[in-house]
Amino acid sequence: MTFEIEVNGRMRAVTIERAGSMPARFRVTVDGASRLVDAQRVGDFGVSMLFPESGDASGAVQIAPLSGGGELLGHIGGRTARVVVNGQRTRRAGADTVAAHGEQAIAAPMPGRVVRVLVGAGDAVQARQPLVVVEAMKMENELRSPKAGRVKNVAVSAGTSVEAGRVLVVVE
Amino acid sequence: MTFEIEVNGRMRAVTIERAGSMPARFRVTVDGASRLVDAQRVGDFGVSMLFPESGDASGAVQIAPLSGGGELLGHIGGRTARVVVNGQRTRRAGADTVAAHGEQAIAAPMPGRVVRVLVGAGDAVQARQPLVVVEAMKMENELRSPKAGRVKNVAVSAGTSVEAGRVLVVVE
Amino acid sequence: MKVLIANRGEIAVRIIRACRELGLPTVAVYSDCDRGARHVRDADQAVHVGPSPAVESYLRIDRLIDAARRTGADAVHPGYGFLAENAAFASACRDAGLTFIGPSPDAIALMGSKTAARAVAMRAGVPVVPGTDAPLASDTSDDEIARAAARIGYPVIVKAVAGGGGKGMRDVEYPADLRDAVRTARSEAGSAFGDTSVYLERRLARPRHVEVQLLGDHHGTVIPFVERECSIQRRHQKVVEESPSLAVDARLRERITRAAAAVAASAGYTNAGTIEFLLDEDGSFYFLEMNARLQVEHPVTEMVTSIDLVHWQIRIARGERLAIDPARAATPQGHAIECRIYAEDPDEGFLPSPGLIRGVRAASGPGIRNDGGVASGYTVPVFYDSMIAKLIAWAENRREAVARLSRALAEYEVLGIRTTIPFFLWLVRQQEFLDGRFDTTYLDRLLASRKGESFSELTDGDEERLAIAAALDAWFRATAGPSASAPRAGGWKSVAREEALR
Amino acid sequence: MKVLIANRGEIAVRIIRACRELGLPTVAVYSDCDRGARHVRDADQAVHVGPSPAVESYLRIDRLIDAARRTGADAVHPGYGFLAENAAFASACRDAGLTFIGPSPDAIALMGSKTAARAVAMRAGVPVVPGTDAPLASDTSDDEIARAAARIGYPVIVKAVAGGGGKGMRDVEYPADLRDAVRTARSEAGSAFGDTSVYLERRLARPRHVEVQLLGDHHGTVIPFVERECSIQRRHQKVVEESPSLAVDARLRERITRAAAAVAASAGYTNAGTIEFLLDEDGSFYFLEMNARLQVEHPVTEMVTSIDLVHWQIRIARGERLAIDPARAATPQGHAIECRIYAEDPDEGFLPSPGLIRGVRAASGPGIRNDGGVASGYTVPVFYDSMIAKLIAWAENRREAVARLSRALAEYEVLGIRTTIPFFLWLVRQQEFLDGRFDTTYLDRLLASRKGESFSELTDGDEERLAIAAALDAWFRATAGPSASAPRAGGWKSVAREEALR
Repeated sequence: MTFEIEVNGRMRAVTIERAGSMPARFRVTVDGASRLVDAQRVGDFGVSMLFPESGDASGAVQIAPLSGGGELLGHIGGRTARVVVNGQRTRRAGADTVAAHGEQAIAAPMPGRVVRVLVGAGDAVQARQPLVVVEAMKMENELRSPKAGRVKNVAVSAGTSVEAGRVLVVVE
Repeated sequence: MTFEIEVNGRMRAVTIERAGSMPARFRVTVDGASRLVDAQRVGDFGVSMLFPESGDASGAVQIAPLSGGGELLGHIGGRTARVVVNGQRTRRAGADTVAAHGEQAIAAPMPGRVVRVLVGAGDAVQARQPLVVVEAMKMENELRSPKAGRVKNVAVSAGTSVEAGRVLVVVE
Repeated sequence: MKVLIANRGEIAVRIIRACRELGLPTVAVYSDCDRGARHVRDADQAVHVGPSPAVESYLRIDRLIDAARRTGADAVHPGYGFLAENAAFASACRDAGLTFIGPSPDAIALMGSKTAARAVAMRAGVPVVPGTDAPLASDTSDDEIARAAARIGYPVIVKAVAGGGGKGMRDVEYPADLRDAVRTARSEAGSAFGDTSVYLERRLARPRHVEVQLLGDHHGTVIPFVERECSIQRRHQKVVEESPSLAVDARLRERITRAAAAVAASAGYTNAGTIEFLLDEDGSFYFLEMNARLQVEHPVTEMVTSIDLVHWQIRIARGERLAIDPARAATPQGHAIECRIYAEDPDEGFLPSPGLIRGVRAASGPGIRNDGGVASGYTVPVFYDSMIAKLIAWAENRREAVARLSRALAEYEVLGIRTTIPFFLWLVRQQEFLDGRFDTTYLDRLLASRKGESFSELTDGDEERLAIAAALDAWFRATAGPSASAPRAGGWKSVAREEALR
Repeated sequence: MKVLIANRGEIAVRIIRACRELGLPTVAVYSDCDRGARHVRDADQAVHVGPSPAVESYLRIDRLIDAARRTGADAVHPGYGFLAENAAFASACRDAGLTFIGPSPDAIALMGSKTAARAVAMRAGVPVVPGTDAPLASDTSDDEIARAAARIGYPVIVKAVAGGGGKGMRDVEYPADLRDAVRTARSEAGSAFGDTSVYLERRLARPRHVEVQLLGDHHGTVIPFVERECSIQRRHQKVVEESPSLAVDARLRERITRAAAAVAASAGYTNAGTIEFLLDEDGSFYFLEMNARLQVEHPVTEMVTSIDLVHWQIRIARGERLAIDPARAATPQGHAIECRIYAEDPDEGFLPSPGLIRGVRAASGPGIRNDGGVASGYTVPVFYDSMIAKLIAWAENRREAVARLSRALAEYEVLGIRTTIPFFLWLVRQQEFLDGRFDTTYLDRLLASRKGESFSELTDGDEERLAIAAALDAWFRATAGPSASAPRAGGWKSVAREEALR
């Protein structure tokens, strides 16, 4: 079975096959390079891996869906990375400068109140330039542009209360 | 909806009805006595209850299936009690002296090795009298009679390795 | 004594624990969205006090007093935040015959107002940072404010008089930005504290934030504790605290703790409180403000002194005399560091990341304390501060404490939401942090110098492991593999429905 | 230094943590049933060493040495149990060029043999309990054994020469029971330690079990620590340990720690070890045995001295000098108590309760340390000791430590299996325990006096709450109620299959 796995924006083709008759052994091929993996599910979201051909290295990973969007987040040693399996999950706007092409809608990540709108339709913006400030969870949060481009339209004004997912600004 | 709930061997008829239009409010009737309960599921097995008519008392309970047998164990403040819902779960032999009537099979609770058999067929035994010693998890464990009665038969001898659930002795 | 805890989250849980240990029953309060929260489950009683927005629940004095009356509580612990430094609340408790576990209403009014507190410090002979002596009333003209700022000298900071935790606070580098800064600070202060008053203060160049915890009883004894170092701040919000401070030696400790005690004594202060100072590179220190309450970072003091501050808050409120050796309180044993773990995405500018927590494995083991307010199955609501836990590491010295903290952060798992754990793992590897070479501007400067890289510094090998694990995870789900597989969002409900149909 | 941990469970996790804190990479070993265990996940590398039975895996010296060779480990930590006190293993490590993090093979052989250790103690001028001076060889005739027992005087205890943790130990009240007791002790000892040798010892009437932790470096320094009180035992197995002992005052502490250090010094002992004593009501104490390893209960010592024993084990093995103030090691700061949490059903005679853990919320917060080896989703196997975690509470004094322990036990949740938590909650409410009036026979007598009542003392109100909660739980499952509902066993797989079909 082959999966298209995207981690931090980089795509890898990962093929999983059972290795012989041993129950937990897999032959895993990543972009053509093959290795033996001893894998076991641990708990609801954990995968414990051992690499017999790489000095018996141990790798413990959790792959859990993020609340709300259904995005997957991979956890390894306290650090995290977004994971997309077979392109099923839509990428979150603004999170990835490499892959942010075309028209991008900047949506409210949670319910809140628009405190300030920092750009107007037609403005040229840089990647990571703040566009809108939304107050939520008692803090003001800047929403930034995922790419360099031009503001196509601004859908809210200061003082508006917004629900999660509401499109605030579109950058093209 | 009415449930027959057995806790520590005592049966109660518990009726659950929604109370008015409030989402988490229930009218709960236990053996005829009715009370209002504000109830919410928390996590996989937790139930958080508030009792508005009893000084807003808070009760946090976990009702989780025991590994293996499918028995339910209720947890409250670090203490536990066996719970049976609608008689669906078979009672574990030997655990309840009150309800232990009729023929009782004493089974191995886990894989192990029979170290000693302390009774023979036909022996009279007292409730909680040790019948068989099984070594498991590096300790010798005495399996006791669930009731006073007579040993009907002994199905194993010292040295036998047994699987979980294997009947060792029957007391009638 | 039955204690109503007028708060939520980790601090409510921490206070319930203290009450349990002292054999005292507890009453929790909750808003709509906190019905399933841990403090509600852990308390003996729990009273609903209103809708989710804090102004309609946790900030409603009338409802809190009523909750105490209904449940027969005779004492109230305010925690921190919300009404902890609200003199009207302390008064209302007193008027309702409830013991307020904190300072007197007068002391709160005095020290809770940042401007009045500055006057107290000056009277006690403790230097203060240059600033406006009185709050700027809401009708103060822009011109007047501009003149005050010019008098103090730029850069200035606009601060909420009732402030705390970096809320209602704005840096102003240039005169042109002053008006907007005052306006946003007022608006934030209003929604956070219900008070829009602000004042101005000169911003020092590279100060450290060093603070002194105090306890005062009702018999005239005030005991200051070894200092806490809280210079690691993001936008004026503390994110890492430790004790002792590398910048404070025994002599300076003697001077700064004595100054703190003098301010508290001159305010007639009782119960727990903290005097915050700015410490300049030359060793001179300035009174900044007093926090008339228990603080988020109190555990680091507890860990280096082995004194339980919340137990003492309750004992002081019951009229007990402070039976603490002052030398023990002022002498650190080892070193403790705390990280505030937030439900925030550090890689998205620390955007809040509320939602359902699908799994928690808190760090534990030797030298680790975890003060948490959440558990698996709990939902982090969007309405409040997003701190979900505090992780504190203790060891014999700072180097070992950092190593232990690092170990604990790597084993801390929170699934379902984003947290600041990856940020802390990154921070504890920065050379300046390891060397203790930082001031309150350090973290913001460091963050500003970054170019959007993830705090989760993954090697190619790690990325590949994640990719392999994700593929295996998908394979297990597709084949219901070797051991029990887990449901995705939505799966649980369908199982439940399936069961219902049987 | 790369450290292979020749153990499993909580102690393997605890050692991995110490290595992480010291910056050392780790290698775990595992048997078939431990493939998914936490120590395997937490280590940097992990090597399979055989089938589930310990004699085919964790006790296989050849495979452990080979695992170290394969992974480039250059040091071995044996933990406790398994091969920790096996001189042949320590020798094999040395011969393979591996640093054994523990005493020398000679010291293990000397002190690991309970009979040889008694001789060492006598030579050091420390009194021993009357008993056989040499092991009873496996071909010793029943008559000879009976004569030895008669010489010592009944009641006697049959003990495994290689014993520990109550295994291979039998009380004998009457001569008629001696033969069977020797037989079962030998059989248990054989399967637990691979050595069937036993010896006899007089059983004192009402002794306390008090023990002294030691560290010895390779430069001739031996430092004894404040005593541990371990009299709360079930069938010779410690279940609660604390430090300090209420029965030991400063003068007795001085004498007993000096005696312990004398025994260790005369054995040329290095690294961590413990001298166990029986303490009579009159204050006289007798050498019982030496544990030539780290002990389960080492955290209570760590908590009252703030000294990390596992760090020091590693540092000693690296050749460092002990840089510990002896006065600090011997002076308790506050009080610590540990409960060993087992996967056992206390209401069924402590029958093991292995299986899948469906949820864990470990106790935490101020003064609490949790050393665990499991997590949600982990399966407790049937092949080993059933201890899943150690809960340790620290406070200023014993009364507060017990209150805190009680608070922590009540918040500790382990779902899916039975544990001894309800037993401990019951125990910490017994008056003799609260008063500290107990000896090694206390718990067994107390348990024998019970008539099958559950340790979970539930009021009618609690039972009714459980009944209501169970009905609500069933209702939620039937209606897929207000919030996410949970799957029962088997549910997960069907979800996964459903997903696969999409």
